[in-house]
Amino acid sequence: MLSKEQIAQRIAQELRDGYYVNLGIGIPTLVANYIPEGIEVEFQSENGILGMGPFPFDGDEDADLINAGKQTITARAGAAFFDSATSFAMIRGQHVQLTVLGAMEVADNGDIANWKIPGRMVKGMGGAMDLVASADNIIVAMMHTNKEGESKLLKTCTLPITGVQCVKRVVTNLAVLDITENGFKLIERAPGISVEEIVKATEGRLVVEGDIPEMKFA
Amino acid sequence: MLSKEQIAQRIAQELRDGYYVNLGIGIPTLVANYIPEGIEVEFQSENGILGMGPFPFDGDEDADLINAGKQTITARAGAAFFDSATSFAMIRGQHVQLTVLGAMEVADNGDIANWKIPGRMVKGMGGAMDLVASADNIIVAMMHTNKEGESKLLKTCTLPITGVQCVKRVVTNLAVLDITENGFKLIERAPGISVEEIVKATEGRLVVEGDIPEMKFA
Amino acid sequence: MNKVVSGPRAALEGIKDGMTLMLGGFGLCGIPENTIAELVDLEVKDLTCISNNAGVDDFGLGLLLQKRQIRKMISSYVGENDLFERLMLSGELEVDLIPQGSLAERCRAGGAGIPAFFTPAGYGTEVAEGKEVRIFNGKPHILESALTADFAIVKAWKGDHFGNLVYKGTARNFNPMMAMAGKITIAEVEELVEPGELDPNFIHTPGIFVNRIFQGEKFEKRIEQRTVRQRG
Amino acid sequence: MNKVVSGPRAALEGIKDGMTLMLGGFGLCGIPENTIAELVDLEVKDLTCISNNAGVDDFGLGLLLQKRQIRKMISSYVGENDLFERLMLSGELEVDLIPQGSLAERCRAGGAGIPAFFTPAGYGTEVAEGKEVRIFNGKPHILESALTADFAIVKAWKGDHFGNLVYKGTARNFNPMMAMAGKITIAEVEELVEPGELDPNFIHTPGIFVNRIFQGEKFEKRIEQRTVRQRG
Repeated sequence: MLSKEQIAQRIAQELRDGYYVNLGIGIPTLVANYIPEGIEVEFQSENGILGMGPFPFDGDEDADLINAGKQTITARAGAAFFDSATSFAMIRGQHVQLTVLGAMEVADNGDIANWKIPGRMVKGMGGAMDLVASADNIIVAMMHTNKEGESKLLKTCTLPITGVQCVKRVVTNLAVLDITENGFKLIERAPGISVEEIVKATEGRLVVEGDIPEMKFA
Repeated sequence: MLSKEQIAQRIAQELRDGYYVNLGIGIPTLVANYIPEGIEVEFQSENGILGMGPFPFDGDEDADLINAGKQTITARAGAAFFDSATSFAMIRGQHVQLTVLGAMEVADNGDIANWKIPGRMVKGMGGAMDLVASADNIIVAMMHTNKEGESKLLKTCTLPITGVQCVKRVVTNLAVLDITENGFKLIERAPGISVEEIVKATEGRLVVEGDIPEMKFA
Repeated sequence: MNKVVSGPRAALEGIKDGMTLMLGGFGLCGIPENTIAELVDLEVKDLTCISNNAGVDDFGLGLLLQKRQIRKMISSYVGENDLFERLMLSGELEVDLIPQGSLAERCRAGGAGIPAFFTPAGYGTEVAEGKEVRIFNGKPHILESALTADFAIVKAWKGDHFGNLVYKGTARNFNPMMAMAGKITIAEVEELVEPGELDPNFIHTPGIFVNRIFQGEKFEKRIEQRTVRQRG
Repeated sequence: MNKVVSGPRAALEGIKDGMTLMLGGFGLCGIPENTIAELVDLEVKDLTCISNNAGVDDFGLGLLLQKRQIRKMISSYVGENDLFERLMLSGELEVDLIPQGSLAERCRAGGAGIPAFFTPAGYGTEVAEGKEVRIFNGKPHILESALTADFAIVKAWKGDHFGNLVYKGTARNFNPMMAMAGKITIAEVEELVEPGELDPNFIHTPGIFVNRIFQGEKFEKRIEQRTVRQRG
């Protein structure tokens, strides 16, 4: 079973040279720590920065320089700041090549729910609805099941959805799965995890064709 | 009969302290030379400057600093440059208090035609359609009649129109007229011009009520 | 064209109960602290506030929530404010949650005289309820309308007496669009500079959008998530 | 993320007859001179060019008109080019004249993923023919659609290898919106600077919108209307 760091590490393998990438809060943020050697990517944060660098050194924090998770950050040489309308012009206009975000539920048609639990949690969608409605390439990073052991990969989302038929790939602590016309398609298993375990943990339609390789980590 | 300079001078009396003003090409440009004492206005040019100053001194021309008429200009202290989308956001969003432009024809319902003579002149509308559709306060500066002596203040525009029911006031070489529900309403006469001369030169409906004062120039 | 006023009290001249305000900022970054403090002192109420976030319990818009001065919030993310969640779930506070990109674009549209536009964001979700849907390039979009406000209140880094503004870092965020969309736009700045000091090539908000400007007395600039790495 | 190419030839790699181009500039101010010269040399034809103006007879887009490389122009004002007027009236050149503000906003919309928006400009005129009309706030508006291009070609003052751009004076005009709306965006700059030299607070076009960048060999920067006053 993958740790959160390993989920991020596996997703980082999807990065390609020259990609502009938007990383959501939580596991997605960790992806920045595993950029493959020899490629250059730029991170966009929807509050208005391109060219996000690492956290500042202790004492160098600047209240005027944060990411969309409200964390203090730094800017790399060649960075640019811009307003929120321009930021979402980048996102809506499909200038961002990869979006990685977390989810509470993903349905086997690519629907995603990650912003609201009616009557209980009302934090708001932030930029998530714009991101999932716009991005060509959306990868969801999440645990395969919730704390009660119930699958988060469903036939139909039970929570209010964030976007329809938009997720392309899901990377969980158990597997890598693509969204296809026939539902989730199993692409890779986490090291030591059997196909049966994945089948059991997946409520939505699941396609398993041929031998399913284990994920490889460098 | 007013000269072009005097038309501009009369229109300048409409300026109020704090106005942002867009001046069209031709007579309207001259309005900048007659700003009344004691008031401050800013000139916007739709190609992307706020705070337009006078022409540069000979030898100081900068190819990167022009107005919408493609003339070399200067920028005043406190000026700002911006892109065309922002420029028309100012115009469309009614942040400009006064627009002065020329016309080929004005109809007595406020329609204006100033961009096209079918089969003959195809220069394009430039920013005129955005300006007339958006501005709250539009003054037209023009000659009362054309070179053939025909009225340019009509019942209905004969040329393709630039905007509908948008002109508020017309200042010509003969008169100041407002657009009302009942057509042109005569407000002032040019010095030495009789009401009869104005009636004769106006094809559209014309309302003349009471004594019509002569224009005053400081 | 001198738009300088003495301070937040003078800047808020004319504000009334029941008005709609836009307030710039993302989280606590780039918020108009001084004017918010003045809104608390003025005790105006029944406000509709358009702001990406709702502050934290004891800072930013949270201060207005504490005093129950806000009737309705139009925001995209309010997760940092516990009081907000309680007031919303109990029905004391009316809330309109909208996608962040749509919020930014709707403010810009309000300032730019564009009454409505199509966006894919929110299609098929609660956000799309009651909104027109239309397909463009094979993809469904929803029609979103412009937002404007009686007062737009923004915070900038520097400004001059014409109202020209520049912002620093990610404190820019929603401020430029909101500055465009206010019937009256107030800018509080860290530093008021002489006309001509700001390079006209690098103005973020041209003064035409700003009606009143003042230099804030002090800026706490609180940090929500202080994340650092160790040296060496 | 090094987007620097050797020159206009390399920047135009992949261009084909019949493509749609956007070209920045207002009059002859801020036009991509070097790339236009290369388009003439490459002899690509049947082009659709989206540009506010069409140059003058012997400069700017006028050079492409002379060689009959343009099939269709989408512009707002073409009054400075006699050849253009002749070609249009004779029917050799297809022309779509649209209001300047709508042109700017349609390019921005194309780059921003907004397929359509409402504007009052052009209502009741030829421009509105065949377009949807809707009343907002008692005022009729028409629905305008986004514009995009196979290549957007812009001219900036300075740029770095990430593609970040800054413009000078009124040479900015349409360049930033067109930079957003190209499938491939080419920037020619007067000065290519090292990453980090441009202040991240004052970037006009963030590099994400730019695919290829080069420093132009020479810029004539012709002036259309030299207006001056005498000293003293």
